[in-house]
Parts: sequence; structure tokens; C-alpha cells
Amino acid sequence: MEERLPDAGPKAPGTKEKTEEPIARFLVSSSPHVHEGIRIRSVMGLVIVALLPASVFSIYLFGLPALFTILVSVASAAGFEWLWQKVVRRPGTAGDLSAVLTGLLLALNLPAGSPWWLILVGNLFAIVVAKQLYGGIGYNIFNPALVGRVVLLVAFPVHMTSRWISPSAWGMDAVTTATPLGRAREALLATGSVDAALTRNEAIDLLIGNRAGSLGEVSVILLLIGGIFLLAKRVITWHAPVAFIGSVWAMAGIFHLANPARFADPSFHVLTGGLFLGAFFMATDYVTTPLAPAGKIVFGIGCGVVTVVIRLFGSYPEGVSFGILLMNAFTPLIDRAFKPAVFGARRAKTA
Amino acid sequence: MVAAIIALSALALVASFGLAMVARAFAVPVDPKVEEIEGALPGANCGGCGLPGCSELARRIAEGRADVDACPVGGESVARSISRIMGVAFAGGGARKTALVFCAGDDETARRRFYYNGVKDCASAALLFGGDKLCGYGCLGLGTCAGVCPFGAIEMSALGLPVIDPSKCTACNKCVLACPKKIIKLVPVSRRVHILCSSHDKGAKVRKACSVGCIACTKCVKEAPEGAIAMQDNLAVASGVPEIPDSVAAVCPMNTIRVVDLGISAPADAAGAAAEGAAS
Amino acid sequence: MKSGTFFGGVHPRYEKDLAGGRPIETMPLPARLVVPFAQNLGAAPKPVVKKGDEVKRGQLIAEPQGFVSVPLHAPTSGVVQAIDVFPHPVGADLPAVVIVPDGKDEWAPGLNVERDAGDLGADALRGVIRDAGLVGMGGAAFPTHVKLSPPKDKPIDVLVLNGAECEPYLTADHRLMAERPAEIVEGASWFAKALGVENVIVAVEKNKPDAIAAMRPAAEARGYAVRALDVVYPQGAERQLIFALTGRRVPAGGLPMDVGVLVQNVGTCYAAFEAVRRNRPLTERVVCVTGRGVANPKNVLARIGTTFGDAIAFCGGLREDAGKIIGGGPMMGVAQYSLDAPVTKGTSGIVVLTRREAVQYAGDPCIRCGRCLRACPMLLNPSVLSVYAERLRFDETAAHHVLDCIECGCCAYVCPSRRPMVHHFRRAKAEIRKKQARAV
Amino acid sequence: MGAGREFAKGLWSENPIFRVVLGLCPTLAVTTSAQNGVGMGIAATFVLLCSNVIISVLRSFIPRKIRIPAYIVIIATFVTVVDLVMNAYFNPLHKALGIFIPLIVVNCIIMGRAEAFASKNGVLYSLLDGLGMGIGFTISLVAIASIRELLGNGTIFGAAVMGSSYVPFMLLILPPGAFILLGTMLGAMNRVEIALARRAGRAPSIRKEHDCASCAIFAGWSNAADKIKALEEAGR
Repeated sequence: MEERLPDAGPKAPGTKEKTEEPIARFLVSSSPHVHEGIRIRSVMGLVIVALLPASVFSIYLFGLPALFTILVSVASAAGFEWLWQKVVRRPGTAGDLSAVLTGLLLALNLPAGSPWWLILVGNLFAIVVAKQLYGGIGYNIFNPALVGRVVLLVAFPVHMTSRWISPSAWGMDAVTTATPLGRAREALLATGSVDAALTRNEAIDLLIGNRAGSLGEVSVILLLIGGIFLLAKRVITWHAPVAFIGSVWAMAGIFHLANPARFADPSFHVLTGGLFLGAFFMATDYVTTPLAPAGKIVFGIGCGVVTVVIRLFGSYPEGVSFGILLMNAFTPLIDRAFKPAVFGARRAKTA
Repeated sequence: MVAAIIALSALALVASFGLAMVARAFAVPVDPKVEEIEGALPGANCGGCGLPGCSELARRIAEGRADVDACPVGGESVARSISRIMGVAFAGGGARKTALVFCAGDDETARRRFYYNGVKDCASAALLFGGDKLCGYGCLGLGTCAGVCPFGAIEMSALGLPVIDPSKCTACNKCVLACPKKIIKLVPVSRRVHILCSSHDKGAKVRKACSVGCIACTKCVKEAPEGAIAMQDNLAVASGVPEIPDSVAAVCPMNTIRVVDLGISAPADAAGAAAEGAAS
Repeated sequence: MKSGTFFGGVHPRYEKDLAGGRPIETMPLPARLVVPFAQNLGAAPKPVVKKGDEVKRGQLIAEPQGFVSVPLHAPTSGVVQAIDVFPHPVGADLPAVVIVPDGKDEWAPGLNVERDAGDLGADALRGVIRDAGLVGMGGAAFPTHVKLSPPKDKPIDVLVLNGAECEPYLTADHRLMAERPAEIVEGASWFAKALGVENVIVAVEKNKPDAIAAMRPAAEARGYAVRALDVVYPQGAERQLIFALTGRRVPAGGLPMDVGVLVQNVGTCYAAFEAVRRNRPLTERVVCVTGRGVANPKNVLARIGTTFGDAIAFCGGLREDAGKIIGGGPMMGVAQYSLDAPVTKGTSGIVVLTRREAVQYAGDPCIRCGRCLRACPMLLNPSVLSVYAERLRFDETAAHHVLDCIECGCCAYVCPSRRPMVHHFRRAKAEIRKKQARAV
Repeated sequence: MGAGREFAKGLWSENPIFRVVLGLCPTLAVTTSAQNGVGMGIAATFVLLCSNVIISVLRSFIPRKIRIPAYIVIIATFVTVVDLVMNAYFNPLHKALGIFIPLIVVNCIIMGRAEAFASKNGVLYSLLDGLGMGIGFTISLVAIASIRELLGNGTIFGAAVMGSSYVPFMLLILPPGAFILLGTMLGAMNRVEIALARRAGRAPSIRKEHDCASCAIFAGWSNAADKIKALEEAGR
């Protein structure tokens, strides 16, 4: 919603009759009367900017299919938002960029070269089912982009888990291959050990993103840069990402120490999958995560634990989305548990 | 097949014996009237009677601690059936009421003194200088009454005044309590002529603020039968008895006094509405 | 030394340079003065004059009702023209007495005489201060003599002179400190004497170096400390100030005296000096008339009862795009709908914002970004509170400590959804108080 | 109310699934194919019809205090009959529906109609009520099941209709899909009801508890849109 200034629009109701002097002259509202100037749009814009390096890199890595995925996803997300608001005749919030961000995030969660209908279905669920049916921005319980991704994962497992294009810039030879996590799982199932898979993945490749995967999970470094940018801009706080990544590392580490042959190195778990994308851009989503810092830490740890459990013992190779979505459901409960203590309440009544 | 019959019969015997024992051991005497009365009440649990819900009212009526016509929503028909259950005579007559907004100052007729920018709620708006209407008594038009109405009987008009649908209004009093300007009152649906203003300001001030406000010209007092309208602190107020004839509306120079057709006076309709409410 | 700051807070654009460099100018008497009776927290005084009466400056025109109430004095000599309802800067229309000055500005007999107050005891000082009609001049207008009479079981050991003036735009206290440091400090010394307090701290935000420089010699001459505070809004709020200076936390629902501290605004100290040494009741105050909607922002010494319109006219009048008149600062002040609102004892400033500058609330849904949580100096959760208030669940707001909200406005200042947070909280507080009153 | 209305109310105004929201356990569980929906619907309709009639006949004979065990016995008897018949003549369907046939005993639609209607009304009306409710239940089940089968499997009643290039939307066959679809359909039905009511000039018969306004989490939300609208208008 744009600012509605008294001089911009027509007169306030009740002043349109021809009167000698205008009666309603001044604006009256409760204090404060000044504002920092930030809007929802500017917050969302910063997050989008933070995602740009990783997005551009994915286009470099996977070529035109990646660009196609991002464009279709962003356009359909914004389109569904606009369409829904037309249908239910609610004032538009499509201008606040939140739908664009959802579309971008969903695109970054998809394999390059996803068919157009897959992207459309994902955004339909993300925007209409997960966001608007719950009441629109501010009211959704689950992260819309992740709902879109999980719906696709459950509904079209073939398209979502086995058609990865290996990085070969600009569509030279789009070989289908598996993600590092997928290969680790295959190796484990085949040989009972993950080592074979690991030798093929140098840590440096994982870090810069020379590997197969969804658009946004490939370059850990660029995602980290984006995350640090958001931290510096004070758009997000460190609590959830650090707790999330830390708990994945710690938990994977414990299992690795217990049985190195069966469980991969903790740094492998930290660097693979969509962990950085999830930790910095989705476990920090305002609407669906706890408010208080302590709550954010609990939320992050919960995400990490679920992620590792799914990766190591579940039937899916990757668990970041499920981890965040599951913890989204606990957000109201966590919020309830970590109410901030009122200044000075310490010495007041105990009730 | 024989086995099935024997098994079922035996089971039935044992079960019924057990039930009989339990029924005797834990018998709680319940006044059957309570259930009957509750059945007769509309069941909307609106709280209009001032009690937590219909079952509580039913209990009180059965115990004689509330009148048979204590339900303001059910109206005469419900009162009649409850009086039948209670075995008392019901005189009838309690006129059906509806809420009515005693202000006609909408966005075209009433002027505002500032641009209000804040919480869209009348009680909140009233915190800032009592609201943005130039008239200190007028409707703020932010729809708090419409929000609290449990029956969806109030809608805000395009010009920012609440419009109460008498066929849906159950006179539950919620809007009356919610209005920070205290301009909603309950009136019998049979009454046709109403003075739609609540301003106690002097005439000159009213004229400046609103084109349909009562300016206390007393023309209506002279036109109406003796005692029907009294001037109270610069405001014409209907006393209710005797009724104001329709002709009085014509003499009001400000068009404050209007013939308002509240539509439903037949009690049959009210009973139908109540029954439908219970069924839905 | 304590932290020098507190939790939360925001850094608004201060805009202090609009009027900060302008020395205090004495405003000529306007054509009429509108003096509202309710100028102090607690019971409003009862009028003792009627229409047509002649009054002298300093003459009693309304007598206090009860302990938490102060007398009201005529701001100049003249005739009582009317007693009627006028807009009042606190945000309501309230009765006021209209005085037409006769231009002579004569003091009532016995007033405006120098007195050697050295031999006044604590009780006599309290009496003088009460009779002069002193209230807290930072904005809350709490009767000063009440603050000076703590119960026996709550001894005061620290007196704080509040010169933080953290509200953006306002520079009235700033100018007063820069121009009248000795008088302020002497006024404070009467407070210290009435309370028997040795430890006096003058607290000034770092963005007023000239005020600090002026206050330092005056304060140190009496052994008072001057503390330069970090520039964070709301540094000047009592609880936050006390914590920043002493590390003591005023309990929720409690008063500064619960932790042995008394906070007095520097303007009040100056008024105390006038009352004690010159026997002048409170009839004028420094008002900062500022903002981009005013032609020439100034700090003016204006009579109580000067209408905003007259004060603004003295400062060159309104600019065309003036959109919002605020009595007080832009963070906590009250927007006025009329230029007829008068300067009262608690009016520290008149800020005129242009239409573009004034925040336009939208009430979009809360996106739970948590910025308000980080900004709230009372460590409340404004996000949750506003959602509850919006849905009229006032019991829940009480459970989430809405009554501890100091209405500083930090939450609304940073809210990207432009939610009218403080308005929600004021509504919730009103409902809760109403319910409490019913329960009693 | 006439006999026609008693029959018709189950189809729309008191449709057991979409209006009264009862019997969700079989609704969510067995609607993976349209055929299952039909089978479940007919089975439930038969039980509903028979139990309604018998209970109506015996209503003055059954003591009020032990009516629940009495109803259970009657309903359980018919469910057993259905179970045996289906097993004998429609064995594949019986296998597909599995435990949900015996579970008709505790289907709240059947208990609900017995308690709320058959125990208070005559045989004819009870029969019509049971028939109407049963058919309404069946239609609703088939509607849900058809959509799930069509989108989730590309078939209806087992016949492929979506073409070979169609990629099945498997989510709808899975349990979460059932919830999502049911919720969406409930919302859509409420919309339709509101529109119908508005056209007819009556109050929409939506239960208070199905309205966002009464939800504990989002209490007052339904007002939010109006508030925003009012704000917009005030600004203009």
C-alpha cells in the first residue's frame, strides 16, 4: 500500500461540500509522528539482492535452463499473487515484492531445467495454498517457497530427485547425474559405506559450487556472502542460521565419530544440500520463524536435528526443507516459551 | 448362527444389567425442564441475556431465577414456548426491539475537523480528541459496531454510517455497549418516527458541523402530541408515549426526524428467523 | 561508571539544528491567552475566577483539588473573557479560561520579589514549590511537590537532572541549559535540599556539547556531576535514564523512588529557581517552535496559554505544506487538529511537520520481522501486543505487559508494515483500565 | 417441513461432509479412487437407511438412558451385514476399503442422524432423511475421489482420461493431498453458499466455527480485509 497523503488524494470525507474554509486541515494520528522510512518492500528487496549472486552463478553454471526456471518461477509467483487478489478483491500486496521473493526462492530450490508446468504447480501451491489461503502476508504458518518445493517433491519425485544436470556451462552436454547427497546415499545402499562417494567430491568443489544440485544450493560461498550482506544490513539476525548450521555440523559429527564408514564427514553435510540456502534465507523468514533471539536458536537447532535425521535415516537424501517446515509448525509454541522479560519486571511482582 | 444369537443375547443381558447398576448408583437428578427450555431457546449462545450461554439461561429459568422472556433474541414466540414448559401464564406483549443508530451524520452531511490516520476502530479513534467528526457526538463511521455484531446485522454504508438490518438484529445490546459515542440505542420495532441525532450542542454549532443535526428549534415539540417529544439539553428526545405521528418528520427543518420503516412487526417472522437461526 | 545507555532504542533523525542554534527569544503578549485548567497529572484545579473578573499576573485562578494537584496562576494581567471548552494539547477538548491581556503585565502584590531562600526548610521549600504550581516540564506534567515528598520507607539518594532531551527536533532544554546553567543548578539545589540528597547528576546527551560545556562549571561549583550520555532515543525516559546512569532498574509498575532516584527536568529546575528565589509562580516556559512546516524555527519564552497559532505566527507562520501540528516532540507528542490549542506547563515544543514528513500509518499485517522487539526499551514484544490489540483481545495484552509500555514510539518508528503500534497500545491500556475500574 | 425437504437437505444445506463436516475418517482415507468412493458411499447409505428406519420404529420402545448402546447394536448389525455381503459379492472393493467398512459402526454421520433425527421423527421422514444424507455423502465422496483419482492418477473409475503425456500429481493420492483438497473444497463451497445466500437475500448458513472470525489463532482475521478496505476508502 502506498502512502496516502491528504494532499495526494481527494479531500477527507466530509469536506467536499463547498465551505468557506477547509475544516479538516491537519493530519491527526497517535504518536510517533515520524518514521524510519522502511517498508516491507525494502526488506524483501534486500533479501532478493542478497540472493542475486547465487542466482547469477547458477545461470552461469547450468546455462539457459536455469535462467528459464528463475524467470518462470518469479513471474508465476507474482502472477498468482496478483490473480488471487483480483479474485478475492483484496487490496493488492503484490507490490511488496514478497511474492517475487517466494518465486525466486522456489526457483533456487528446483533442479535446473525443470519443466514449466512443474514450476507453475509449485508456485500455485506456494502462493495460493500456503500463503493466500492462510490470509496472505503475515499470516502464513509455513514458508511458502518450501511448501511449494515439498509439494513438488512429494507429487513428482522423479522430476525433483533424479534429473539433475551436471554443471556444464551453457548447455554443452546436459548429463543427468546425482547430487552429492544423492550419490552418498546410493553408495551407502550399494556398498554399505559412504567413502566411495566422498572421494569424488572435493570440499573446494562443494564450496564454490562445481556440482550438481538445485539452482540455489550449489555455491556455498555466494550464499554465505548473501547471508553476511543481510546480517550487515540487519535484515536477519545470526541466531537461526548459526544454530541451524552448527547443529547440523555437530550432529553429523557425532554420528561420523561413532561410525565413519556409515556416516559422512560433518563438513560434507554442512556443505552439501540446501543447507546454506535454508539456513540464511528460509530459516530466517520473518513470518514463519520465532521472534525472540532465544526462540530463533531453538528453531535453528530443531531444523538442524530434523535435517540430519532425515538425511541419515530417512528415505529422502535431503532434509533441509522438511526440517524448516516442521519447525515452522512449532513456531507459535516456541514464541510462547520465549517471551521477552519486561524491563524491570525482575524486582516487581512474581506473578 | 446359533452361537451368534447366544453370544449377543448373553452380552446384552450382562451389559444391560451393568447399565442398570450404574444408572442406579450414579443417578443425578436433572430437572427435565432444563433440557426442554434449552431446546426452546435459539441456541446462538450470543450472551445477549447477560449470561454465558443458552444452557445457563435455561438452568436459571428452570430454577425460577430468570423470567420466561429473559432471552432478548427469541422474542415472543420463544417466551411463549418457555412459559408453556414452565407452566406459567405469559402475558405476552414484550415488544420486539432492534438497535438503531441515533446519528444521521454521514460523509456527505457531517463535516470532519482533521484527517484521522490510525487504527480503524471507533474506540481507538475516540482517544484522539474524541474522533475526527466536527460534531463531538457523531458517529465516527469506522464500523466497530459492525465488527462486534454476532448476527451480521450491521453493515457500514458507503457513506460511513452503520446500517442495521432489523430482520437480523436480535437486540443483544453488543453494539450499544461497543459504541464509544453511545449513539446506538434499542428501540421497539413498532416505532416508526425517530429523531436521528445525539448532539447536545447548541444550534449554531450543530449547523456548522452537520447538515442533519438537531438544532433544537422545537418545531417538532409543537407539532407532536403533548409529551411525545421533549427538549433535553438542546436535543429533541422522543419519550415513546405517545407515539410520534409521521407528520412530525415533515416539519423538521434539518431532516433529523425521519420515518424509519423497521419493517417487521409481525411476530411470526421473528419466530421463523429464530428457528432458522437454531437450525443452521 | 555504568553503561551510559540502555536496551533497545532507535536513532531517529534528530533535526536539532533547525532551532538548536537559536537563542531563547521572549515572545510578546498575544491578543488572548487560553489557559486550560487541567495542566497537571492528577486532579485538575478548580476555577476561582469567573467571566469578567480582572486578574493580575501570578494571581491564583484555580485552586488545587487534593494532594496530587497544583494551583494555576494567571499568566498576565487582564480580564477573564470566558470560560469555555478548548482543544487541549493532551488530545481532548477541555475547559479553559480565556484571558485578554491589558498589556500592563502587572504582577499580583507580593510576587516577583527577590528572596533569600537560604533559611527555608524542607517543608517550606515543598510549600513554595507547590504554591508556585510546579509540574514536570518535560511533558508528563507530574506535580513536582509530590515527587519531592517520597514515603519514609523509600529514601531518595540520587537526584538526576534530566537534560537528555532525546526527542528529535526539540531544543528548549538545550537552550535553557546553554543560557541559564547557574539558575538551573540552583533550582536543582533546592530540590536536593528538600530531599536531603547529596548525589546530584546532570545528564545531557552528547549531541549538545555547548550545553554540557555550560552546565559543567555551574554544576561542579556545587559538587554535582555532569554525565554525557549516548545519543539514543529514548535516553531521556525516566527508567532508561536511571538505568543508564546508575544501573538501577525501576520495577515494572513502580516509580523511580522505588530505587531511590528522583528525576527532574532541567526546565522544572529553572522554574523552581524562579519560584524560590524570585517568588514567581509558573506562568511562562521555554517552548521550542520548530519543524520544516514553520518559517523560522525558534526557541521562545512564551506565556502559559499562548495558543499554538500565536506562537507559530511569532515564528514566521506556517509554511504551505504544513501537514501536522504536534504538541511535544515527534516521537511522543500529540498531534493537534487546531491552532487554538494552547501552550501548557507540559508543552516543551510545537513541531510542525510537512505532509511528506509525517508518518502515514497503514496497518498492514505484521510480518513478524522483530524490529520492534529490538527497538523496545522496555523489552516488550510490541509485535504480539499489537496483534492482540488489533483483535480486541485486551486480556492477552495485559498478560503481555502492555501496561508497562511507556509509549515511546520506537516500535512504530521502525515498523515496516507501518502499524499504528502506540495507538493500539493506548486503546488496550484504556480498555484494561476501564475493566479494572469496573472490577473495583 | 415437507418430505421433499427432508430428503433434499442432505444433498446441500446439511450435506454431511461439506456442510456439517462429519465422517471425515472414511472421507479422507478411502477417496483415492472414484470406485472406492462409490462403494463406501453405498455401504454407508445402506447402513444409514436401515438404522434410521429401525431406530425410528423402535424410538418409543428404546429407553432414553440406554439409547446409545441400543443404536450401536442396531448399527453394528447392519454394518456386519454389509461387510459380509461385500466380502461375498464385491471382494476386490471389500479389500480396497479394508477396515473402513467395519468402521462404519462408529461413523458419526450414522450415529448423528440416529440421535438427532431418527429418534425424534417418524419412519417415513427418517427413511427420507437417511436416504438423503446417504446420497449426499456418496456424492461428496465421489466428487472428492474423482478429483483425487483424476489428478493424482490420471484416471476416473480406472479409465485413463488424461492422455499419456500427463504426469500424475501424486500428492493428491497421498493423505496430505486429501486434507488439502477437502479444505479447499470446503472453502469453495462456503464461497458458493455465500454467493447463493446473497442472491436469495438471506444470511449464509455457514457454521460459526467454520468462519475464520472464530478461529482461536486468527481471531478477527476476517475483519482484517474489511478494515483494510475501509482504510483504502478513507484514504481516497
